[in-house]
Amino acid sequence: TGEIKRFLRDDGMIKVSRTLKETAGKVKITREILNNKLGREPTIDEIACELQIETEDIVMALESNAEVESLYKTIYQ
Amino acid sequence: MSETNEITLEFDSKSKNESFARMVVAAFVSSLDPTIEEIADIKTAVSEAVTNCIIHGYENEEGKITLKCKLDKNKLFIEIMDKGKGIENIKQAMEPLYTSKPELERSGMGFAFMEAFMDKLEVLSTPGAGTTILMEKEIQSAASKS
Amino acid sequence: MSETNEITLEFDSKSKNESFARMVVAAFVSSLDPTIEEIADIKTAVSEAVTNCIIHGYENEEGKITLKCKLDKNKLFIEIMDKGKGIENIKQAMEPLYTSKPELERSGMGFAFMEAFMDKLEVLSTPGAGTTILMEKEIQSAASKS
Ligand SMILES: Nc1ncnc2c1ncn2[C@@H]1O[C@H](COP(=O)(O)OP(=O)(O)O)[C@@H](O)[C@H]1O
Ligand SMILES: Nc1ncnc2c1ncn2[C@@H]1O[C@H](COP(=O)(O)OP(=O)(O)O)[C@@H](O)[C@H]1O
Ligand SMILES: [Mg+2]
Ligand SMILES: [Mg+2]
Repeated sequence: TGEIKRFLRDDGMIKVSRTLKETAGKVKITREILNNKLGREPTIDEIACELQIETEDIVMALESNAEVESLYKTIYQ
Repeated sequence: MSETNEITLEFDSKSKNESFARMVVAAFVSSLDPTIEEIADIKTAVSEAVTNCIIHGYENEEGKITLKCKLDKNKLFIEIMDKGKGIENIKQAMEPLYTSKPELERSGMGFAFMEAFMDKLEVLSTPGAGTTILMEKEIQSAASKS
Repeated sequence: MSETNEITLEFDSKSKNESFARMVVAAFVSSLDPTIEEIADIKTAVSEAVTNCIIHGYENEEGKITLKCKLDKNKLFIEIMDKGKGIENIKQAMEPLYTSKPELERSGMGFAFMEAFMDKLEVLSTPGAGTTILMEKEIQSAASKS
Protein backbone atom coordinates (compact mmCIF):
# COMPACT_ATOMS: atom_id res chain seq x y z
CA THR A 1 0.00 0.00 0.00
CA GLY A 2 2.96 2.29 0.53
CA GLU A 3 3.48 1.88 -3.20
CA ILE A 4 0.14 3.47 -4.06
CA LYS A 5 0.96 6.41 -1.82
CA ARG A 6 4.37 7.02 -3.28
CA PHE A 7 2.93 6.73 -6.74
CA LEU A 8 0.28 9.34 -6.02
CA ARG A 9 2.36 12.00 -4.34
CA ASP A 10 5.74 12.89 -3.08
CA ASP A 11 5.33 15.80 -0.69
CA GLY A 12 7.55 14.25 1.93
CA MET A 13 7.64 15.64 5.40
CA ILE A 14 6.80 19.28 4.81
CA LYS A 15 4.51 20.64 7.52
CA VAL A 16 1.10 21.87 6.47
CA SER A 17 1.49 24.88 8.72
CA ARG A 18 4.45 26.05 6.67
CA THR A 19 2.76 25.88 3.29
CA LEU A 20 -0.39 27.44 4.72
CA LYS A 21 1.64 30.43 5.86
CA GLU A 22 3.14 30.72 2.39
CA THR A 23 -0.34 30.49 0.88
CA ALA A 24 -1.60 33.11 3.32
CA GLY A 25 1.10 35.49 2.11
CA LYS A 26 0.22 34.92 -1.54
CA VAL A 27 -3.48 35.35 -0.78
CA LYS A 28 -2.83 38.67 0.89
CA ILE A 29 -0.94 40.05 -2.11
CA THR A 30 -3.38 38.64 -4.65
CA ARG A 31 -6.30 40.10 -2.75
CA GLU A 32 -4.75 43.56 -3.04
CA ILE A 33 -3.92 43.19 -6.73
CA LEU A 34 -7.44 41.98 -7.57
CA ASN A 35 -8.98 44.66 -5.39
CA ASN A 36 -7.21 47.31 -7.44
CA LYS A 37 -8.06 45.64 -10.72
CA LEU A 38 -11.75 45.00 -9.97
CA GLY A 39 -12.44 48.04 -7.83
CA ARG A 40 -14.02 45.82 -5.20
CA GLU A 41 -13.15 43.01 -2.81
CA PRO A 42 -12.38 39.82 -4.75
CA THR A 43 -14.19 36.64 -3.72
CA ILE A 44 -12.24 33.61 -2.53
CA ASP A 45 -12.93 31.76 -5.78
CA GLU A 46 -11.50 34.65 -7.75
CA ILE A 47 -8.37 34.57 -5.59
CA ALA A 48 -8.15 30.77 -5.90
CA CYS A 49 -8.48 31.04 -9.68
CA GLU A 50 -5.77 33.69 -9.90
CA LEU A 51 -3.39 31.63 -7.73
CA GLN A 52 -4.40 28.34 -9.37
CA ILE A 53 -5.02 26.69 -6.03
CA GLU A 54 -8.04 25.12 -4.34
CA THR A 55 -10.54 27.32 -2.51
CA GLU A 56 -10.18 24.85 0.35
CA ASP A 57 -6.54 25.79 0.77
CA ILE A 58 -7.43 29.48 0.92
CA VAL A 59 -9.98 28.84 3.67
CA MET A 60 -7.37 26.91 5.65
CA ALA A 61 -4.66 29.50 5.01
CA LEU A 62 -6.84 32.33 6.29
CA GLU A 63 -6.84 30.75 9.73
CA SER A 64 -3.05 30.61 9.86
CA ASN A 65 -2.95 34.38 9.57
CA ALA A 66 -4.03 37.12 11.94
CA GLU A 67 -7.77 36.77 11.67
CA VAL A 68 -8.56 39.83 13.77
CA GLU A 69 -7.66 42.09 10.89
CA SER A 70 -11.26 43.06 10.33
CA LEU A 71 -11.62 44.00 13.99
CA TYR A 72 -8.73 46.39 13.74
CA LYS A 73 -10.16 48.05 10.70
CA THR A 74 -13.41 48.73 12.47
CA ILE A 75 -11.81 50.11 15.60
CA TYR A 76 -9.06 52.20 14.12
CA GLN A 77 -10.38 53.42 10.81
CA MET B 1 -31.92 19.10 -4.62
CA SER B 2 -33.09 21.84 -2.28
CA GLU B 3 -31.16 25.08 -1.94
CA THR B 4 -30.71 24.82 1.81
CA ASN B 5 -27.84 23.13 3.54
CA GLU B 6 -27.51 22.49 7.24
CA ILE B 7 -24.87 21.23 9.64
CA THR B 8 -24.73 20.61 13.36
CA LEU B 9 -21.42 20.43 15.20
CA GLU B 10 -20.92 19.48 18.80
CA PHE B 11 -17.55 20.07 20.44
CA ASP B 12 -15.85 20.26 23.82
CA SER B 13 -15.69 23.56 25.64
CA LYS B 14 -11.92 24.00 25.21
CA SER B 15 -10.21 27.17 24.13
CA LYS B 16 -8.37 25.45 21.26
CA ASN B 17 -11.76 24.64 19.74
CA GLU B 18 -12.47 28.33 19.24
CA SER B 19 -10.17 28.33 16.22
CA PHE B 20 -11.67 25.03 15.07
CA ALA B 21 -15.25 26.32 15.23
CA ARG B 22 -14.21 29.41 13.30
CA MET B 23 -12.70 27.29 10.54
CA VAL B 24 -15.77 25.07 10.34
CA VAL B 25 -18.01 28.07 9.75
CA ALA B 26 -15.56 29.51 7.21
CA ALA B 27 -15.47 26.15 5.39
CA PHE B 28 -19.25 25.93 5.47
CA VAL B 29 -19.84 29.38 4.03
CA SER B 30 -17.08 29.05 1.43
CA SER B 31 -19.53 27.38 -0.98
CA LEU B 32 -21.21 30.80 -1.37
CA ASP B 33 -17.93 32.28 -2.61
CA PRO B 34 -17.65 35.10 -0.06
CA THR B 35 -14.91 37.73 0.15
CA ILE B 36 -12.13 37.41 2.71
CA GLU B 37 -13.67 40.33 4.56
CA GLU B 38 -17.02 38.58 4.84
CA ILE B 39 -15.27 35.46 6.14
CA ALA B 40 -13.29 37.52 8.66
CA ASP B 41 -16.45 39.20 9.94
CA ILE B 42 -18.22 35.88 10.41
CA LYS B 43 -15.20 34.32 12.10
CA THR B 44 -14.94 37.20 14.55
CA ALA B 45 -18.60 36.83 15.51
CA VAL B 46 -18.22 33.05 15.94
CA SER B 47 -15.06 33.50 18.02
CA GLU B 48 -16.77 35.91 20.37
CA ALA B 49 -19.80 33.67 20.81
CA VAL B 50 -17.74 30.51 21.38
CA THR B 51 -15.37 32.27 23.79
CA ASN B 52 -18.39 33.41 25.78
CA CYS B 53 -19.64 29.81 26.05
CA ILE B 54 -16.24 28.66 27.31
CA ILE B 55 -15.45 31.52 29.71
CA HIS B 56 -18.88 32.64 30.90
CA GLY B 57 -21.20 29.72 30.16
CA TYR B 58 -19.01 26.91 31.49
CA GLU B 59 -16.46 29.09 33.35
CA ASN B 60 -13.68 26.89 31.95
CA GLU B 61 -15.23 23.69 33.27
CA GLU B 62 -15.97 20.84 30.88
CA GLY B 63 -19.10 21.13 28.77
CA LYS B 64 -20.43 20.73 25.24
CA ILE B 65 -21.00 23.52 22.78
CA THR B 66 -23.36 23.09 19.83
CA LEU B 67 -22.92 25.03 16.62
CA LYS B 68 -25.57 24.94 13.92
CA CYS B 69 -25.13 26.55 10.54
CA LYS B 70 -27.72 26.83 7.85
CA LEU B 71 -27.56 28.28 4.38
CA ASP B 72 -30.75 29.36 2.70
CA LYS B 73 -29.85 30.70 -0.74
CA ASN B 74 -27.24 33.32 0.14
CA LYS B 75 -28.24 33.82 3.76
CA LEU B 76 -26.19 32.27 6.55
CA PHE B 77 -27.82 31.40 9.87
CA ILE B 78 -25.64 30.53 12.85
CA GLU B 79 -26.76 29.17 16.19
CA ILE B 80 -24.28 28.73 19.06
CA MET B 81 -25.52 27.05 22.21
CA ASP B 82 -24.16 26.13 25.62
CA LYS B 83 -25.81 24.44 28.57
CA GLY B 84 -23.89 26.53 31.06
CA LYS B 85 -24.88 29.00 33.70
CA GLY B 86 -26.96 31.35 31.56
CA ILE B 87 -27.41 35.12 31.72
CA GLU B 88 -29.53 36.85 34.38
CA ASN B 89 -29.86 40.20 32.67
CA ILE B 90 -29.56 39.92 28.88
CA LYS B 91 -30.10 43.61 28.21
CA GLN B 92 -27.26 44.59 30.52
CA ALA B 93 -25.00 41.82 29.17
CA MET B 94 -25.43 43.16 25.63
CA GLU B 95 -24.43 46.69 26.53
CA PRO B 96 -21.08 47.63 24.97
CA LEU B 97 -18.25 47.52 27.53
CA TYR B 98 -20.31 45.60 30.09
CA THR B 99 -18.46 42.53 31.40
CA SER B 100 -19.14 40.40 34.45
CA LYS B 101 -15.48 39.40 34.55
CA PRO B 102 -13.43 42.62 34.60
CA GLU B 103 -10.76 40.72 36.55
CA LEU B 104 -9.99 38.69 33.38
CA GLU B 105 -9.44 41.87 31.41
CA ARG B 106 -12.43 41.12 29.24
CA SER B 107 -13.31 44.00 26.95
CA GLY B 108 -17.06 43.63 27.28
CA MET B 109 -17.27 44.10 23.51
CA GLY B 110 -18.20 40.56 22.46
CA PHE B 111 -21.88 41.20 21.82
CA ALA B 112 -21.10 44.57 20.26
CA PHE B 113 -18.82 42.86 17.73
CA MET B 114 -21.38 40.16 16.97
CA GLU B 115 -23.91 42.89 16.28
CA ALA B 116 -21.49 44.93 14.18
CA PHE B 117 -20.26 42.06 12.00
CA MET B 118 -23.51 40.22 11.45
CA ASP B 119 -26.84 41.46 10.07
CA LYS B 120 -28.85 40.17 13.00
CA LEU B 121 -28.16 39.01 16.57
CA GLU B 122 -30.52 37.43 19.04
CA VAL B 123 -29.64 36.21 22.55
CA LEU B 124 -31.77 33.64 24.35
CA SER B 125 -30.80 32.55 27.84
CA THR B 126 -32.18 30.85 30.92
CA PRO B 127 -30.17 31.20 34.13
CA GLY B 128 -28.97 27.77 35.20
CA ALA B 129 -29.89 26.19 31.86
CA GLY B 130 -27.75 27.85 29.21
CA THR B 131 -27.48 30.37 26.42
CA THR B 132 -28.26 30.33 22.70
CA ILE B 133 -26.96 32.92 20.27
CA LEU B 134 -28.69 33.34 16.90
CA MET B 135 -26.98 35.27 14.13
CA GLU B 136 -27.72 35.96 10.48
CA LYS B 137 -25.68 37.33 7.61
CA GLU B 138 -26.34 37.69 3.93
CA ILE B 139 -23.43 36.94 1.60
CA GLN B 140 -23.39 39.23 -1.41
CA SER B 141 -23.08 37.34 -4.66
CA ALA B 142 -20.01 38.07 -6.76
CA ALA B 143 -22.22 39.64 -9.42
CA SER B 144 -23.68 42.20 -7.02
CA LYS B 145 -20.36 42.88 -5.35
CA SER B 146 -19.04 45.40 -7.82
CA MET C 1 -7.65 19.64 30.94
CA SER C 2 -7.69 16.13 29.45
CA GLU C 3 -5.65 15.29 26.40
CA THR C 4 -8.55 14.01 24.35
CA ASN C 5 -10.74 16.16 22.16
CA GLU C 6 -13.88 15.07 20.41
CA ILE C 7 -16.28 16.51 17.87
CA THR C 8 -19.46 15.31 16.23
CA LEU C 9 -20.68 16.78 12.98
CA GLU C 10 -23.95 16.06 11.26
CA PHE C 11 -24.46 17.23 7.68
CA ASP C 12 -26.72 16.75 4.70
CA SER C 13 -25.89 14.09 2.13
CA LYS C 14 -24.95 16.52 -0.64
CA SER C 15 -21.92 16.28 -2.83
CA LYS C 16 -20.72 19.79 -1.99
CA ASN C 17 -20.41 18.66 1.63
CA GLU C 18 -17.66 16.25 0.67
CA SER C 19 -15.26 19.16 0.44
CA PHE C 20 -16.71 20.60 3.64
CA ALA C 21 -16.20 17.37 5.61
CA ARG C 22 -12.62 17.17 4.36
CA MET C 23 -11.90 20.70 5.55
CA VAL C 24 -13.45 20.01 8.94
CA VAL C 25 -11.21 17.00 9.53
CA ALA C 26 -8.15 18.93 8.32
CA ALA C 27 -9.02 21.78 10.68
CA PHE C 28 -9.52 19.32 13.52
CA VAL C 29 -6.08 17.71 13.19
CA SER C 30 -4.29 20.99 12.48
CA SER C 31 -3.49 21.40 16.18
CA LEU C 32 -1.08 18.46 15.79
CA ASP C 33 0.74 20.24 12.97
CA PRO C 34 0.72 17.32 10.52
CA THR C 35 2.72 17.08 7.31
CA ILE C 36 1.20 17.77 3.90
CA GLU C 37 1.29 14.05 3.20
CA GLU C 38 -0.55 13.17 6.40
CA ILE C 39 -3.28 15.74 5.69
CA ALA C 40 -3.60 14.63 2.08
CA ASP C 41 -3.95 11.01 3.20
CA ILE C 42 -6.62 11.83 5.77
CA LYS C 43 -8.55 14.05 3.37
CA THR C 44 -8.54 11.36 0.69
CA ALA C 45 -9.85 8.76 3.14
CA VAL C 46 -12.59 11.10 4.37
CA SER C 47 -13.58 12.01 0.81
CA GLU C 48 -13.91 8.38 -0.18
CA ALA C 49 -15.98 7.49 2.87
CA VAL C 50 -18.29 10.51 2.53
CA THR C 51 -18.74 9.96 -1.20
CA ASN C 52 -19.74 6.38 -0.48
CA CYS C 53 -22.43 7.56 1.96
CA ILE C 54 -23.83 9.96 -0.63
CA ILE C 55 -23.67 7.72 -3.71
CA HIS C 56 -24.13 4.22 -2.28
CA GLY C 57 -25.70 4.74 1.15
CA TYR C 58 -28.35 7.28 0.17
CA GLU C 59 -28.09 6.86 -3.62
CA ASN C 60 -28.26 10.65 -3.99
CA GLU C 61 -31.50 10.91 -2.01
CA GLU C 62 -31.66 13.18 1.05
CA GLY C 63 -30.15 11.86 4.25
CA LYS C 64 -27.88 12.77 7.16
CA ILE C 65 -24.23 11.85 7.47
CA THR C 66 -22.52 11.84 10.87
CA LEU C 67 -18.81 12.44 11.22
CA LYS C 68 -17.07 11.94 14.54
CA CYS C 69 -13.45 12.82 15.13
CA LYS C 70 -11.46 12.13 18.24
CA LEU C 71 -7.88 12.93 19.11
CA ASP C 72 -6.20 10.93 21.82
CA LYS C 73 -2.70 12.32 22.18
CA ASN C 74 -1.47 12.07 18.61
CA LYS C 75 -3.89 9.40 17.43
CA LEU C 76 -6.81 10.42 15.24
CA PHE C 77 -10.03 8.39 15.22
CA ILE C 78 -12.62 9.03 12.53
CA GLU C 79 -16.12 7.60 12.36
CA ILE C 80 -18.32 8.23 9.33
CA MET C 81 -21.88 6.99 9.47
CA ASP C 82 -24.92 6.93 7.23
CA LYS C 83 -28.37 5.50 7.78
CA GLY C 84 -28.71 4.44 4.18
CA LYS C 85 -29.14 1.13 2.46
CA GLY C 86 -26.18 -0.70 3.98
CA ILE C 87 -23.86 -3.33 2.49
CA GLU C 88 -24.90 -6.97 1.95
CA ASN C 89 -21.43 -8.42 1.50
CA ILE C 90 -18.77 -6.35 3.26
CA LYS C 91 -15.87 -8.62 2.29
CA GLN C 92 -16.73 -8.32 -1.40
CA ALA C 93 -17.33 -4.58 -1.13
CA MET C 94 -13.85 -4.08 0.31
CA GLU C 95 -12.10 -5.93 -2.50
CA PRO C 96 -10.03 -3.57 -4.65
CA LEU C 97 -11.75 -2.76 -7.95
CA TYR C 98 -15.13 -4.11 -6.80
CA THR C 99 -17.96 -1.65 -7.41
CA SER C 100 -21.70 -2.18 -7.43
CA LYS C 101 -22.12 0.82 -9.70
CA PRO C 102 -19.85 0.27 -12.73
CA GLU C 103 -22.34 2.31 -14.77
CA LEU C 104 -21.24 5.43 -12.83
CA GLU C 105 -17.62 4.82 -13.73
CA ARG C 106 -16.72 4.22 -10.11
CA SER C 107 -13.21 2.92 -9.69
CA GLY C 108 -14.02 0.50 -6.90
CA MET C 109 -10.91 1.76 -5.12
CA GLY C 110 -12.54 3.71 -2.27
CA PHE C 111 -11.98 1.14 0.46
CA ALA C 112 -8.52 0.34 -0.91
CA PHE C 113 -7.55 4.01 -0.54
CA MET C 114 -8.98 4.24 2.96
CA GLU C 115 -6.92 1.21 3.91
CA ALA C 116 -3.80 2.51 2.24
CA PHE C 117 -3.93 6.00 3.69
CA MET C 118 -5.04 5.24 7.22
CA ASP C 119 -3.48 2.91 9.82
CA LYS C 120 -6.72 1.05 10.45
CA LEU C 121 -10.07 0.62 8.71
CA GLU C 122 -13.17 -1.12 9.97
CA VAL C 123 -16.50 -1.36 8.15
CA LEU C 124 -19.73 -2.06 10.02
CA SER C 125 -22.95 -2.33 8.08
CA THR C 126 -26.48 -3.60 8.37
CA PRO C 127 -28.49 -3.91 5.15
CA GLY C 128 -31.43 -1.52 5.32
CA ALA C 129 -30.05 0.28 8.37
CA GLY C 130 -26.80 1.90 7.33
CA THR C 131 -23.03 1.82 7.32
CA THR C 132 -20.35 2.99 9.75
CA ILE C 133 -16.70 3.40 8.79
CA LEU C 134 -14.08 3.51 11.54
CA MET C 135 -10.59 4.73 10.74
CA GLU C 136 -7.48 5.44 12.78
CA LYS C 137 -4.25 7.23 12.05
CA GLU C 138 -1.34 8.23 14.16
CA ILE C 139 0.09 11.65 13.44
CA GLN C 140 3.84 11.65 13.89
CA SER C 141 4.73 14.11 16.58
CA ALA C 142 6.69 17.16 15.58
CA ALA C 143 9.56 15.94 17.76
CA SER C 144 9.91 12.58 16.04
CA LYS C 145 10.11 14.14 12.60
CA SER C 146 13.36 16.07 12.74
N1 LIG D 1 -22.63 32.10 26.94
C1 LIG D 1 -22.74 32.89 28.02
N2 LIG D 1 -23.08 32.35 29.22
C2 LIG D 1 -23.17 33.12 30.33
N3 LIG D 1 -22.95 34.46 30.32
C3 LIG D 1 -22.62 35.05 29.16
C4 LIG D 1 -22.51 34.31 27.95
N4 LIG D 1 -22.17 35.17 26.97
C5 LIG D 1 -22.10 36.38 27.53
N5 LIG D 1 -22.36 36.33 28.85
C6 LIG D 1 -22.41 37.49 29.78
O1 LIG D 1 -22.47 38.67 29.01
C7 LIG D 1 -21.38 39.53 29.34
C8 LIG D 1 -20.96 40.34 28.14
O2 LIG D 1 -20.41 39.51 27.13
P1 LIG D 1 -19.38 40.14 26.09
O3 LIG D 1 -20.02 41.32 25.43
O4 LIG D 1 -18.90 39.05 25.19
O5 LIG D 1 -18.19 40.68 27.01
P2 LIG D 1 -17.01 39.86 27.75
O6 LIG D 1 -16.99 38.46 27.22
O7 LIG D 1 -15.78 40.62 27.40
O8 LIG D 1 -17.34 39.88 29.21
C9 LIG D 1 -20.31 38.62 29.90
O9 LIG D 1 -19.41 39.30 30.74
C10 LIG D 1 -21.15 37.58 30.63
O10 LIG D 1 -21.55 38.06 31.91
N1 LIG E 1 -21.82 3.82 2.70
C1 LIG E 1 -22.14 2.78 1.88
N2 LIG E 1 -23.42 2.34 1.79
C2 LIG E 1 -23.75 1.31 0.96
N3 LIG E 1 -22.85 0.67 0.19
C3 LIG E 1 -21.56 1.04 0.24
C4 LIG E 1 -21.15 2.11 1.08
N4 LIG E 1 -19.81 2.27 0.92
C5 LIG E 1 -19.43 1.35 0.03
N5 LIG E 1 -20.47 0.60 -0.40
C6 LIG E 1 -20.41 -0.53 -1.35
O1 LIG E 1 -19.05 -0.93 -1.48
C7 LIG E 1 -18.63 -0.87 -2.85
C8 LIG E 1 -17.17 -0.53 -2.93
O2 LIG E 1 -16.91 0.77 -2.48
P1 LIG E 1 -15.64 1.56 -3.00
O3 LIG E 1 -14.43 0.72 -2.74
O4 LIG E 1 -15.63 2.92 -2.40
O5 LIG E 1 -15.87 1.62 -4.57
P2 LIG E 1 -16.85 2.55 -5.44
O6 LIG E 1 -17.38 3.65 -4.56
O7 LIG E 1 -15.98 3.08 -6.52
O8 LIG E 1 -17.96 1.68 -5.94
C9 LIG E 1 -19.56 0.12 -3.48
O9 LIG E 1 -19.66 -0.06 -4.88
C10 LIG E 1 -20.87 -0.15 -2.75
O10 LIG E 1 -21.54 -1.26 -3.30
MG1 LIG F 1 -17.14 37.90 25.27
MG1 LIG G 1 -16.30 4.75 -3.23
